Amino acid sequence: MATVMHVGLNHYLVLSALLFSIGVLGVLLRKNAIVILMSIELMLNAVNLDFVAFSKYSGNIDGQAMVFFVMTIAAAEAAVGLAIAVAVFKRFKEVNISYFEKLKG
Amino acid sequence: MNENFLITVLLLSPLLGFLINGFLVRYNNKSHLRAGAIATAAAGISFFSAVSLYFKLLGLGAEERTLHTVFFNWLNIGTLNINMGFTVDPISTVMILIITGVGSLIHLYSVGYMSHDAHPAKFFSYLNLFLFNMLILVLGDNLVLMFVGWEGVGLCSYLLIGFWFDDPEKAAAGMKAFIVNRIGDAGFLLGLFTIFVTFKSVEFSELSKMAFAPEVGVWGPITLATFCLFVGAAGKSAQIPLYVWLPDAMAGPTPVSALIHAATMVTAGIYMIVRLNFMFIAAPTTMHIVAAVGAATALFAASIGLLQTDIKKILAYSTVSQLGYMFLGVGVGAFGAGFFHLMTHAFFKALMFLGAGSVIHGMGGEQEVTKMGGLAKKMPITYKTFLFGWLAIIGTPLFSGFFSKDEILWKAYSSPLGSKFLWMIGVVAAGMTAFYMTRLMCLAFWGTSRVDKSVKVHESPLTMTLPLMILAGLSLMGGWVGVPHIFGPIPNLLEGWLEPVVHDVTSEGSFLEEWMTMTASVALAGFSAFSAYYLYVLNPNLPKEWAQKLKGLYTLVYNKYFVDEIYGWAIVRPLVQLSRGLWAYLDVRIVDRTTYLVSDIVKGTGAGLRLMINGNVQQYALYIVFGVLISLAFIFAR
Amino acid sequence: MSGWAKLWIGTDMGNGLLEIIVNTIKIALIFFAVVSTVPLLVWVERRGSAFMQNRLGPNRVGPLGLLQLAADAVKFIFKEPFVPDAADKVLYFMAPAMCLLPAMLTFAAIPLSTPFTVMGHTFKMQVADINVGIIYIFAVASLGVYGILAAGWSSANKYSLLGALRASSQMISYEVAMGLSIIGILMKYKTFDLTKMIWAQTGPFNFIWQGHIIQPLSWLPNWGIFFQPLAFILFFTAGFAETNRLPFDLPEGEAELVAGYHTEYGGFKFNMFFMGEYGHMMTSSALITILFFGGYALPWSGGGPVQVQEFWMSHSSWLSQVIPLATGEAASVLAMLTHLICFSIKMGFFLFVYIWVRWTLPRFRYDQLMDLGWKTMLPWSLANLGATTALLFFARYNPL
Amino acid sequence: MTIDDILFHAFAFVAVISALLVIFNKNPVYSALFLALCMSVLGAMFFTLNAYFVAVAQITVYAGAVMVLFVMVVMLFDLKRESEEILKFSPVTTAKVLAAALLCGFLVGTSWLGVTAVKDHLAGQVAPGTLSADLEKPIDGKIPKSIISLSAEDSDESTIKATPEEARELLNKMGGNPNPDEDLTAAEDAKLVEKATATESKGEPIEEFGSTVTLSRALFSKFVFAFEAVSALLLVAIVGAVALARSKGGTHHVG
Repeated sequence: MATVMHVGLNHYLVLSALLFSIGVLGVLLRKNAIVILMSIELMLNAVNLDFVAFSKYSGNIDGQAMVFFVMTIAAAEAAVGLAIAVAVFKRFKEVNISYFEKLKG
Repeated sequence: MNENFLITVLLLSPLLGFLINGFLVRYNNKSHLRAGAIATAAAGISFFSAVSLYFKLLGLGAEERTLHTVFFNWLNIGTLNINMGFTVDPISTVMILIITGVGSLIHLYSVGYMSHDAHPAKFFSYLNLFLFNMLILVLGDNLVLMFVGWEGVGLCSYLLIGFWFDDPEKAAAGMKAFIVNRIGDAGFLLGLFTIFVTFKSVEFSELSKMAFAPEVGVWGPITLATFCLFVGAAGKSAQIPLYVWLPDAMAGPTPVSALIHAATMVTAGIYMIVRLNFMFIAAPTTMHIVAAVGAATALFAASIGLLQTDIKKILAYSTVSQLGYMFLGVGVGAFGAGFFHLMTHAFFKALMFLGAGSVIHGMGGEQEVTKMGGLAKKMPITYKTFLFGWLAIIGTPLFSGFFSKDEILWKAYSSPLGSKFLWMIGVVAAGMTAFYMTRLMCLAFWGTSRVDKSVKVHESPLTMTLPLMILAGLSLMGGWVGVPHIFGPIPNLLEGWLEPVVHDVTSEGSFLEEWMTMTASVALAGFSAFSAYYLYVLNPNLPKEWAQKLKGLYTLVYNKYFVDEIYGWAIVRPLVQLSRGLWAYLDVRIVDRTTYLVSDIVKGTGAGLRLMINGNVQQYALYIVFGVLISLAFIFAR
Repeated sequence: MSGWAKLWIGTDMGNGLLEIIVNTIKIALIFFAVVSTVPLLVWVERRGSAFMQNRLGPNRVGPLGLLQLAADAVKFIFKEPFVPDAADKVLYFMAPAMCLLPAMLTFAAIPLSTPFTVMGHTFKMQVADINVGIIYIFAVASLGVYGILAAGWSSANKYSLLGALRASSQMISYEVAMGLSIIGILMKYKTFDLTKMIWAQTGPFNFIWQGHIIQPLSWLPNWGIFFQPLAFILFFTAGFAETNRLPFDLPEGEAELVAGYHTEYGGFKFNMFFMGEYGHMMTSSALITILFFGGYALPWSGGGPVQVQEFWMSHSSWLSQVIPLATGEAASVLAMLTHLICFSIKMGFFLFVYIWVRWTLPRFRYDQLMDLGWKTMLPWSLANLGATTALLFFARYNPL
Repeated sequence: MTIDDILFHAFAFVAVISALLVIFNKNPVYSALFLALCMSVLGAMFFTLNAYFVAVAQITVYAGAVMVLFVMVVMLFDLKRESEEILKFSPVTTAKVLAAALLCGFLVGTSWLGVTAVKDHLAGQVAPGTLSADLEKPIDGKIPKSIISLSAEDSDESTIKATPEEARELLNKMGGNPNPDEDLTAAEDAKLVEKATATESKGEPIEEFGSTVTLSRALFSKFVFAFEAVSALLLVAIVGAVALARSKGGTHHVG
């Protein structure tokens, strides 16, 4: 019990794995495009946690720098993703992912 | 200035000229003065660097006269290591002086000659590109780099022969030159491969350090390599059986004929053999072949030249014949003599081509000698300079051609690799040369005028006559650097210059024999020249009567022995038919079917897989997850 | 010892129980301090606005109308809780708390005074000493948007939603200008730590030029505003927009949106929004004080207990008799009290300026507001940042 | 059980629950708010991992900006509760859930066992506390070899080699330890080593690990190209988002 409760690197990794898997499940299951985007953000956050934990436990600052880049890219992704969602919403009055199938050539 | 800089300028100046004229000047720009000024300046700068390099070399000791520079490492694959390196040594110095010097004069000449052309910038850019490639060819310190230049000049030759590609005949002449040259280049490449496989090196400096034991027999690697290289040389330098392209190449503008097809490119084969003299010397079989082919070409081409009526064709066959001389020279081991003739020939043949160009220019495009005559008065400068060329080529004593030709003939007579038979052929060819050249003079410049009334004959402008005058001077004096020993204690400068790098076969022969052979050839040449004068000036009707009497022989020679027709019938036609057959059966029935089968399989697979790609993004995400799972499973299963 | 206490003390948990208790007390104190300052501010606002408008304001209940505050509080608490029928109940109830919480959390990082020592224990006048204090405050303040959005959306009222969207886009827009405006001064202080910033502003005006300390105008205090006046103006203006106060109170513009995002709120829930707004105002004033006006430090003076003693001895004749007696712990307590007073005065001034401006300036139009934020303040912030960077570079302020 | 442990478990619990609520809540507004909560909690967790600046940036950027954007969009669209069941039974849904579960199993398994295995593998040479203090944990289950070798190669030699004695010496040199003669316990030793190796490997003994200074040094020297590239990406994203979302004729277009 003591070893399980005593926090080490693996705890962070397991938490990250759980969050990541939840994100994957969200991407697979939800029909709402915006919620799918949120799930992707969740996955990115899980990875961020990994980076920071490794950074701490290896004493190397590079992990934190990576988090920075992940965050920036996530922000850009959210901006563009939401813009697309807005465009789709304007057209179909709903943001169901199945409407994206209609976007062909 | 250090040599790296000079070599860089030497090489890059024409390249820069090419780039400026080729890309910065508009295609339809008709300003021949501007394009010509740029190109001539580029060639002039290059010539200046060449002269500087020559003096730099002169300042060094006889054995150290090699400047080497490496720009960068070009290829490094396995044991093959090729640098972009350039060597300036006595041989290449002479070559770059000829190339840039004669080249500059011809550029200058072209400014006048191309003044009425629609695309002068294109023409001058090609000329500059040719100079650049030719310099790479002669300066490259290894066979591969030489091959780069070799192909580059071939390309420029093609482009310039077909410069007026609106005329299908001229375009076809360009293609012919290109294709025949490819056959030779294949030989060159095979030789290159053989050398690399056998000696693990393609660098001249390394190859020359290897001691080659003379090789007897036919199948030794050196013999094989040198033979293959000679095939390449025969293609580039228009020897039997690959000479057919050169006469057709006269379709190009006359300055091109002078620069590429007389003075420089066609001598690349000779240059290559002289460059690799240490290797050819070790392959006597090849040397015999070289000498035999050279002699045969000299005689054969000269005989065709006897009856030609197109002024440029006469000069073209003359070039082929003179090239044959050079091969005869190098073939009997007289590399220095062959190289000497290369140099003098560059002067007087360039002069004669340019003179012919001047005549054509003055006649408004007329090339048939039968429609000329009596031009001496109308075009005095052209006539006088042409006269120098004529005197040089027929071997008038003290003119440049005399020294070089007689040295070759003497070496053919006396060298251990030569024979009296080869000498005989050479002398006969020399006689024929004197005959047809005199005939040309008679028909074009002497005698009565047969010029059409409508043509206003005029002398050419100064930009054209100035190069003629300079070259005339060179035709007279160019030979004085290689005066043979029998004329007393005058030093043979060229021999001394080339000695460190070129190893001639020592010939045996007495003083008396040398005098006798020389007298014989000069006498024969003189007799032929006089008979030509007799036939075409004094009794202009006699040749026609003789042609009637010997109708069969006349037809045969007039039609160039039907060589082109034989090639067409024996090689080209079967090839075309074979290709047709392969297309109809192999390609359509087997290759196409196979490719269709493959494409059908791919299309079928795609049609099947397309069912997976239905636009449902979440399904795609599921595939990604599956992929990740499979990769993870692999990691764990290991 | 009870089980819980054993758990806390038996582990290597900092200094154990004492720290927990002290922190809890601090949290409670700060919370109540903020909450109880709000009525005071309301009173100041009402009385002040009245005087500005040449009227009297609340003056009947208690002396100077001070007990009016208590009456108001009682009214807020005992009002009937009213919930719109179409509202999203959970969020409707959570929104006021979501608004108040960030205000409190930000104030937790503000250092109010120097630490003091009593009986061998040193206490910081700050709930959380965070070494990235300033950006922590920015981060937490940016969470305040959720409360407003939740309130606006859950009310199921068009005015509310529009007000909420206005408020949140306004806050996000001005956050950018606000954050950028202070980067210049942060570069000057070379820290994110608020306490270190205060210490960097002690003493007379001086700066480093090419490795030399230069004191050209030693009659000025070494405050940030003299180095970055433009940053102060920008930050101060953005502060109005962040707190949604006039002239930037578009989200609750009563002429257009009834009352914005809290249209449907009443009673104590409304009171919590109100407290959140005043909390933001206090944090904002505190930040201005710390960034530009030397924080709790006495002007011209150093920040240590000795300097405080010197200050009192030179400024007060009767205290100069008593002060020398204060040594050790007593001196630190004295310094703490002095600094707390100093801080309160400075912060109070800016709180008053907030109120003053509210009753002086008219409201902006919404597009004017956005133009001001994006097209005026953002470029000026960037220009200020660039100029400061260049200046610090050429001054070789931060040799590497 | 230290306070850090308690904090971790509390945070982890909140994070996982809110993450689950993000995907299983039918109301997108709640999803977004729960995601914001999850991110804030992760940001708080970064504080405990000495990543102060990153923590604050996480809260500012994710919770303060990105998620606000989400919430605003969702509210502006006025998306209602979804009527469709999220976990409707169908073969595809089953496959999706199974795949996600399998992925979760793999990842959790590797995270837990893999790192423990690495630690045990290195236990002979590793000073306590460099990777984790949790060295006594027994291995159960199969150890994937690739992970051991991969991690063993990756682990930086310099972070492993410092012994407690060296670490103490180093810290004394840089004035980190106020009482050099004090007898330290093993746990304190481990902490010292961690601190010393972390700072030593960066070659900057003055700054604390995870401080803004060290992070910005890395960002503006080692990663400066990535930094610039990312800024360019942001610009492109802004332009793209504006171009995508604006209606014809701009925002003030009538009709």
